[in-house]
Amino acid sequence: MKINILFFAGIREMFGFKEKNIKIEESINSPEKLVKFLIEKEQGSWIKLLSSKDLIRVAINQEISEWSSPLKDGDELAFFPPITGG
Amino acid sequence: MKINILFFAGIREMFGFKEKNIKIEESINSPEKLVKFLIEKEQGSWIKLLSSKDLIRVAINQEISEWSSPLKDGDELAFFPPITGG
Amino acid sequence: MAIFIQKELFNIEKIISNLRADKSSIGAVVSFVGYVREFDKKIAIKKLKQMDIEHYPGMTEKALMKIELRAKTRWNLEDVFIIHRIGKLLPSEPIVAVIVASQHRKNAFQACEFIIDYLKTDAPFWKKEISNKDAIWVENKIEDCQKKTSWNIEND
Amino acid sequence: MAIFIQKELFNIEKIISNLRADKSSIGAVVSFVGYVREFDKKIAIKKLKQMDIEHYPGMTEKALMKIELRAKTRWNLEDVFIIHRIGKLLPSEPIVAVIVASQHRKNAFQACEFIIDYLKTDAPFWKKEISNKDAIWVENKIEDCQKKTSWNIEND
Repeated sequence: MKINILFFAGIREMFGFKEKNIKIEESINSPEKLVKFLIEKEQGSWIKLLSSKDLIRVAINQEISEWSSPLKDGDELAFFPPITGG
Repeated sequence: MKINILFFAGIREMFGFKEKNIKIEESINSPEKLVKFLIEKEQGSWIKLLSSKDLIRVAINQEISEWSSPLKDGDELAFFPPITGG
Repeated sequence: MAIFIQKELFNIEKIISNLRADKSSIGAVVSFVGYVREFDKKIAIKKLKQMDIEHYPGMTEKALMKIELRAKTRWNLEDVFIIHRIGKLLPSEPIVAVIVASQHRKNAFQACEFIIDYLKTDAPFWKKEISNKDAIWVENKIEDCQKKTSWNIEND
Repeated sequence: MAIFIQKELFNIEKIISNLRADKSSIGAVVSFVGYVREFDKKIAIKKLKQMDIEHYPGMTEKALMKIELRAKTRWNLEDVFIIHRIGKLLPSEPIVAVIVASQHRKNAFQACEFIIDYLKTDAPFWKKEISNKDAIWVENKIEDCQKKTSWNIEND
């Protein structure tokens, strides 16, 4: 299935890019599983992302979600630090 | 002693004027005594003023006061309805 | 800190700009503006044509300064600005503005509400509503006294 | 009801005028404006040169609309207007404005504070402070989460 991954603020800077489109197996059906899969495949910033899991927010289709929330084909997945607007 | 009396809003309209300067004896030393003295002397609106005593605010030298508060030479005494600004 | 009693209309944006000039420590500005409403909710057939506002010159300024001072004693504020119109006002025109600047927003919100609550009961202004039916002095609202009392401050 | 995410500065007076056009039932307007502060209180030697604001297009609008809707469900409001700037901001420039119009002031005060409290924790904006010393992403404040929680509403 296709997933569009977005990064914002400090996370974006850590990765060095703001968007990544990937194709994955149907079994990789949560943000946590996806990040673990990418750690095996690419290492790099994905390791840091998972190690700061508690500090990082996850959104699926522009709604705040959990690391264990279900992920399906065509979803937009975003990682970002806590919100500091206003 | 000299007292300058001011009237505002509905009270001013009831009296038909907004200011009255009077000279009174030293013994007439509270708003209530003053109004009772003026009822005897002039009657008219003073009777109405005293009969709605609980609804009417008294200020002496621009500070909210009581009907029994002390009155002294040169004071500015004001009668007005409850405040409705803002 | 400034108090204006005036016939003229006012511009909130300009007031805030003036108040913020040379004060880089201001992080939050909370403003309240009250307006003349055209219709009385209870009597829909009654349409307001004009509102006359009378005040007690001298006492008004003193009362407002006392309210400002109370707010500044209670909350950490950068600046306070009160403006109240007098004379003949038309429907939908602004009557009053209370603008409070502070470093952090909570203080500004609380102080702004406190000031308008106290202004409604302690500053000597009176409104007369001239409608298509009659011309009457507005009566004070019990809820306004309750709002003031809810701040739990003794009258001094 | 309107939400604006923009680079440009804004004018509170104009926003209020637009919001009030053809709404004669509005008796009260409460506005909050938040500004970029030049100095960090804790580190006085650090002087801010610029603030960059990033956001998540699409999600931002959704989050703000959800906050507005919650406020409108909870209080009787005439209108709500939220404006948030993005991009490069200079010290003392405005960042955000929340403007709430209602018939009576208490609703407007509460809803305005509610909206800014929720915006601070739920709308995806991030601030980066560029000072004479460094460039760092602002960390979120525990007190902002507490303010939001104090409204006693479950996240939905």
